[in-house]
Amino acid sequence: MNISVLLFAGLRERFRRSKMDIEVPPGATVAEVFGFIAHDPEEAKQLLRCTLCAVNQNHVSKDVVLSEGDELALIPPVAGG
Amino acid sequence: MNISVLLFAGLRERFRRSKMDIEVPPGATVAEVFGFIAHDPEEAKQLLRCTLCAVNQNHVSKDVVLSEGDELALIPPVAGG
Amino acid sequence: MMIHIAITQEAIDLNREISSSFHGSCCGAYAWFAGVVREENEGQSVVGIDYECYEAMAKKELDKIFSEAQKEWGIHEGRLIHRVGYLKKGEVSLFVGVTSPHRREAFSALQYVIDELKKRVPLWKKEYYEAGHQEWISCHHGHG
Amino acid sequence: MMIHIAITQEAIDLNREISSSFHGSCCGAYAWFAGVVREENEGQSVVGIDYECYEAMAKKELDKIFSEAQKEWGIHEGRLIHRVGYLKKGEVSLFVGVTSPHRREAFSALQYVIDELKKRVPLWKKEYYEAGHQEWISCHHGHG
Repeated sequence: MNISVLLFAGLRERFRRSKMDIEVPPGATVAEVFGFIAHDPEEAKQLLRCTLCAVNQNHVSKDVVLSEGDELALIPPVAGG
Repeated sequence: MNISVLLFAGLRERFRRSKMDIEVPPGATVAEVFGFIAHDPEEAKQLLRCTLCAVNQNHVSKDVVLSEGDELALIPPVAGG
Repeated sequence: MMIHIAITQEAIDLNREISSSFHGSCCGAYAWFAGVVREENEGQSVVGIDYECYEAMAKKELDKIFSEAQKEWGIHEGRLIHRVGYLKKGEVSLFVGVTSPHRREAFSALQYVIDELKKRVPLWKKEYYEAGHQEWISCHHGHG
Repeated sequence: MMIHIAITQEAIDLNREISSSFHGSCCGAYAWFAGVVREENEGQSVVGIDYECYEAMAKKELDKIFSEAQKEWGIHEGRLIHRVGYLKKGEVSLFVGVTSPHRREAFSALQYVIDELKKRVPLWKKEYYEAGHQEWISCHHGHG
């Protein structure tokens, strides 16, 4: 199934894009997406640790199962104001 | 000796003036002034209880001795803002 | 520290006060407060408030209060203007502005200045009610 | 409760924000805050900050934050505008205004909104230093 991954700030710079449209197996969880986008397992682990996630603009835990067409936002530590 | 007494808010209304120039005996204290301006001893006591005092724009305790030409302000409970 | 204190009979112009208090990139935090004559106080309809002030002493006391705030929180600038005379409901009676590098200090100082003003500064207010009567208010019934 | 939330690329006009947030005699207390790009952060000279935002989610989250503040302190009106894009030092990044019958509630709500914004709202900033380098800031190094 197809999902969109939104990237911001340092993550956007690291991956040199603000959005990735990727295909993942049906039943994939948020956590599993990190394995698909990271360059290696070490990076996937590090990203998992310090990134919050939102699906369709709602915060979710990383064991949530994704659905076709979901918009997954990877949210590095915030700092508005 | 001569002193000025400044009256504000409810006190100004009660005495129908904002300033009294009065003569008091040399060595008079702030507390004693209440006896001179009140209509009766009961009023003097009540005023003493709920009024703060400043001499020449500095807060003072009521046993302070006054000097010729002092400006004594009687300050009812404040409420700015 | 720059301190601007004024007691005025004239209407307080919020835009002018904000513009005057805003400048410089030394400070990350600007906190402002305006107190307004409310149409209601403790269940009574208010039409206006008469403010009275012992001006010379009020200014001295406000100066002290800002110095205390500066010592405690290191604010860069403080501005306070209090209107006196008769104000209709909806009019601004008080404007306070505080500037500081970080927001926590600005908020603490701003609240301190207003709290102390209500406790220590020789300012009085008499409320006029729609029902026709009037009443001197002490700070324990404060509206702001 | 009226809530106005905006994310904008354009310069924040303080006078316009103040004027828009001021009205009515239902409220005795108006509290405002502006956050400004400081010329210095943790010992480094800052020339500017680039703000980035996940706008749709930021607005949702800010809406929730104001609702929480309303529930807790009964504020009458809330207004927040956050600028995004590149801001030079001295420019306003954030304006927040809160209106309530009494000042304590206004101050508590105002501080809550800003604290929560810094913790929960998907906004990021990258500081540009005079020395030439840049750095993404997380809220633990927050400047406001």
